[in-house]
Amino acid sequence: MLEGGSVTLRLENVTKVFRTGTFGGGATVNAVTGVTFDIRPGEIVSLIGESGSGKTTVGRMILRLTPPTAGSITFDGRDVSTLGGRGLRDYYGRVQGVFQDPFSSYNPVFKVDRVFEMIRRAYLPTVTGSEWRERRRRALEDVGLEAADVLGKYPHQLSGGQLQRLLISRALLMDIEILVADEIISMLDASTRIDVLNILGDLRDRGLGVLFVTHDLALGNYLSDRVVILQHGRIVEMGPTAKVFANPVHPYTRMLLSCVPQLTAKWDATTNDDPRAVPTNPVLQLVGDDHYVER
Amino acid sequence: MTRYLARKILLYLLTFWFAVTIDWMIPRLMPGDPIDGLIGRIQADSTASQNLHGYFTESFELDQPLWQQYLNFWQGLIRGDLGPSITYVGSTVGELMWAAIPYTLALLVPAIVLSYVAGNRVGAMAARRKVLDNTALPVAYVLTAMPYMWLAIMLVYVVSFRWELFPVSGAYDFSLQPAWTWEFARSFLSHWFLPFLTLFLVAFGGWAIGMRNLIIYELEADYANYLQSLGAPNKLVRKYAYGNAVLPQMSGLALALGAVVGGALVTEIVFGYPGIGTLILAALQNRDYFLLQGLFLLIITGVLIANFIVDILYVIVDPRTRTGIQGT
Amino acid sequence: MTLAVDDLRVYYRTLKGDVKALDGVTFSVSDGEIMGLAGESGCGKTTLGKSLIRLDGRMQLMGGTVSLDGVRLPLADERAMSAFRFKDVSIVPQYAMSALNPIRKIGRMISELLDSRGVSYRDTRPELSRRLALVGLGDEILDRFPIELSGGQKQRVVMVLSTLMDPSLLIADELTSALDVSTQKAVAEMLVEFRDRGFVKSTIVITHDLAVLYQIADTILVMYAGKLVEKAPAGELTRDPRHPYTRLLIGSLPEVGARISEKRLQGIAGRPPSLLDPPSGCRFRARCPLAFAKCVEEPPFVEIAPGRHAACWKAAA
Amino acid sequence: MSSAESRADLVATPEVALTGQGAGDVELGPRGKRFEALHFALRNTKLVIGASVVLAFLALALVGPLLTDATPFEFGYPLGQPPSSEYWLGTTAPGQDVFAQFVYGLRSSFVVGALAAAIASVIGMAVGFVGGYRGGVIDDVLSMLTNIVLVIPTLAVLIIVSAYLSVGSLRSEAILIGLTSWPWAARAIRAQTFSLASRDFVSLARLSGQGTARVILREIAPNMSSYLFLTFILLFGGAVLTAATLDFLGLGPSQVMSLGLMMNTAVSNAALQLGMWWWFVPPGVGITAIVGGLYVMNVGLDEVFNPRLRRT
Repeated sequence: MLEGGSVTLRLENVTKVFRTGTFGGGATVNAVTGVTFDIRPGEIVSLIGESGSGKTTVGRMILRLTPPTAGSITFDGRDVSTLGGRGLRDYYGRVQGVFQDPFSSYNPVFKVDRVFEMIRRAYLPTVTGSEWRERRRRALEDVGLEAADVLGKYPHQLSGGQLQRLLISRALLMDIEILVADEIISMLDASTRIDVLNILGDLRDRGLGVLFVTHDLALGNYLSDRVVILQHGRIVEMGPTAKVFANPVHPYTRMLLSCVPQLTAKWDATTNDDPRAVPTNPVLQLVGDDHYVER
Repeated sequence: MTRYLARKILLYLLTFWFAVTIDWMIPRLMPGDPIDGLIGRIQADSTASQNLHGYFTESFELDQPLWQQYLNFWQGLIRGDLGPSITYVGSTVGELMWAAIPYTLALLVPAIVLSYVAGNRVGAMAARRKVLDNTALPVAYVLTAMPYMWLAIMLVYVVSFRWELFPVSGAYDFSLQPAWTWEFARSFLSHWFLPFLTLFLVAFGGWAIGMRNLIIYELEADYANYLQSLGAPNKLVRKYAYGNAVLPQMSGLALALGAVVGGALVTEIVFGYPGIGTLILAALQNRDYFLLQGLFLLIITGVLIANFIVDILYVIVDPRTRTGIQGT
Repeated sequence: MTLAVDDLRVYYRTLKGDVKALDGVTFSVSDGEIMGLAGESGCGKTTLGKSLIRLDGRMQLMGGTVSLDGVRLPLADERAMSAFRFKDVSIVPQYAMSALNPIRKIGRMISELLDSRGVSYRDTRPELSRRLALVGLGDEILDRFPIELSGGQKQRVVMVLSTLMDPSLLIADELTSALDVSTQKAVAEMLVEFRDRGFVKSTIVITHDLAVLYQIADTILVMYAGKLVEKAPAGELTRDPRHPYTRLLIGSLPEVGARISEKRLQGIAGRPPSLLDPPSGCRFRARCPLAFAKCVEEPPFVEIAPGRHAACWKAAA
Repeated sequence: MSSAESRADLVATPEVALTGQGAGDVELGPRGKRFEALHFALRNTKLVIGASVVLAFLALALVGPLLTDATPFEFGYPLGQPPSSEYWLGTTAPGQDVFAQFVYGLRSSFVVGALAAAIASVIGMAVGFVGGYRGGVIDDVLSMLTNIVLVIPTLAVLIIVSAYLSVGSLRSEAILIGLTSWPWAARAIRAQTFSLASRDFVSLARLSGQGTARVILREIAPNMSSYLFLTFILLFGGAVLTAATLDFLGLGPSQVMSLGLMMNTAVSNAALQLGMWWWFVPPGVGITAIVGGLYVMNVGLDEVFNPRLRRT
């Protein structure tokens, strides 16, 4: 079903400026500036940033829900922003998303099965009844759900964890290569959160590429192969997770790591250098094997 | 803050331009030759209609290209020359309107202000005491549902005819002339009261209902819960709830102006009150198109100015617009 | 002894019957103690926090007593309770970001609140400025409207205001969950400083984040489905949890540094029971790996070691 | 245009509370919500009273004309008779049957009200849905247009337009009213659509290859059905009031009997001086009852759909 390939989702110098006020006359907000990184099937990239860092906007731009102001997002060599009708539909057949609030991701008026029905009409019209049920059962199994427990129910009758798993299985049904998981566990309780993360880990082992958007460094570290740290819409540090967390170089990363509450060690003094200071013309410099820092 | 007002001014200028354009276009939108249509309705005999036709064509300048007509229309407007009146031959539309405005304002301004204040107070109290909620509010529903002209008719019939408490119509005794004398003032007030009461009661109903619901929502707001958790007395919580609820009511006031003005027109007609309403009726009955179009512009301008005044009040009352920062 | 809660029961009236959100809890908090109150959503921790200061909406006191500094709190009596509020027991609410009145300058709101409670704003003003400076806010903040402040600033203003009367019990409800990790640490440490400076005698910190509690709380009380599960000093609870639920809960929290490839953590299967008609006996037994016959009988919340309590037949072992 | 119609913004508050995830709140699914809505609807006094008043007058409008063979404009009845067993609402000064005028007038009020409300709702939904969902320049343009038409007093426009294009039938009067009373509905629906459009299930629908139209009709509209119904009721009430005012000014269709026209003829025939209360009281009672009933129904429904407004 999933096989790692040379396919790459590449973001190059992606920038997003929001205008407030009518006819764009009002103030402008630089949500994302000059973001460049890749996601390949078979790896998990965690995009870490505090609220307002632009991490969700990056996720929405990849999913073509918000148009970038500048820069390009290409998938398998083709620029995503130019895709229309058929092309966009094919893109969504290979790149899908799961959102933060499970209870807002389901139309309260319909049963949860509808999320499956919607994609069946668009992506698997020729699949016969029995084969469809079989594929759906297998997709549910991949996320540890029993069809009988979840199908035919309304969103409020299921737990947040079950709802998020359903959305993942919906994406699996479409044989996708890249999944954008935008803060998918922040609304879940700790005990069910870890199981959802383990599922993402298993899928990565079977060749799925995942962009794991989160504000929680511990979860980002637990799950991802590479990490991208955003501050005010700019990448401040990027590289293999083990390396970056072992010796963080950028002051902002170091400050974040010192503030995360641990269960084993007490908080030490917050690092003194001011994480807010932005260098004059910031550029990402290589400081180690595939380890970049904004200088 | 200035950006907030600048945007509002832009909106009102656009609205004014839009209204003026409608006003200019309507007679020209008429199917067929507008002049024939107009004259046909006046049912004048053939010779009169002949020179009337010339008169209209020339005054509407229909013989000139459209854009020229449009420019002339604006020039006339700026010069304040809205053309002659057919109904009251000899006086211009401007003079007639100038005479009628004070009477309508004398009705409208007190009615709007007092009904707004009273309505909000009663609505706030109704949100608090159940007994009021079950008595005052149903009355408010009935009042706000009542057509202005019908309430006017009932007041005239019951209060003026049957109880003979107030004069039936007009703004002052025929024997008097408008002057700053006590006698005229007393007569004016007694004629003024019933039309004012009509506008006041219907508008009052609307405010009471609106405020009652807004207060209930505000009493559920986070700041209200927080104050109550800190043991603040209900009086303070209600004061804050009222302060916050008044804001949407104020923007509601801007919206309701058009409705109350409409109400004033028909109320004046029932009471024969010499304001803009009576002028409109006369213009309608005599097909006095210049007067009608002039009155239309007057109403639009009046409502726009009133809306702008309410916006300024809103900025004064709501600090958020004053600071100009829409949230961090 | 600052706070003593005895068999407190608070239900929510709903169309389909009573939601037994808080079903008989007994514990105490001594002077100077910061007690963390942890548990997953729907366990009743917020209900407990709210019921100690104000029963709102459809909350109904079904039973149990609460005494503060030896005085019994009239929880059910709204009017009598307001005398205690702010002065003896106070709260930093979950919605602190929107707790300030949007159309009043902050200074004016504080003065009106103090006047309404018969406290002179002029006398309190110097202490207010000192405390604002302590949390990194200048006096000019009193002249600003809430909309002009950042989330972190609003949180700190509410913290200073709620503790201005030096209450003997402060309830801090999800103080840090809405904040960025950098502000979170500053605000959490502020709570400890308020206790050290004697602004508050004892504090209950309500949160789902056990790691934050480990950093600032002296003891941690864990709740599950409206009942108490385990209470112990913070260090002991995190290092050596006795109750199976606590153990599984801590087991599912990844530390910074834990990687899935090295050690795959395990969540807790199933979901908490509905509180409309909760199961008899131990409410965790449906999901508990150690469940056995005796669990049908409700385990009492008893002392299993000096300063440690738990409600599990197997916890004492 | 009635002042109550502009009140609608405030009475039917934009955000219909989809029962949230409060700690003690037991979340109810759509069927559960329907059950709860029905449960409260039947007990909501405001809704029951309002609906019964409106239905009573609707029945009178349907059945009334069958009960009398008199027609509204037909003369030949005794002049100015007070109500009697033979003429239930008496006769007019020039000898017409008031009861016939009243029931036919009621009929035209319901027709104009329903038609105008339908037109205004359709325009309001179109502008509101597109503006709220699309956003960007389209939304700015539509909002600007809505605000412009909103500020202009509808009655002034109606007076000018109907003075020139003499209104011949109920249909054209309803169209006129509908075309000028949609703005506040558009603004309210836009606000509601905007809040729903930001919900994740709308983004998910777009990720499932759904086009804009399908998303609006299948995802957003079903969640607003109760709100749209509230809007329709208020538009209906507003239209009845506006129509009555226009007819009173003599700008409505002159060959069709309407409650406004009744009042107009009563006043111009000095019914007040002659003390013929049975000529001008019924039309006013009719309008006030229909419009008042609709508003009370609306507030009752608002309480059913917004539990917070309910005074439990």
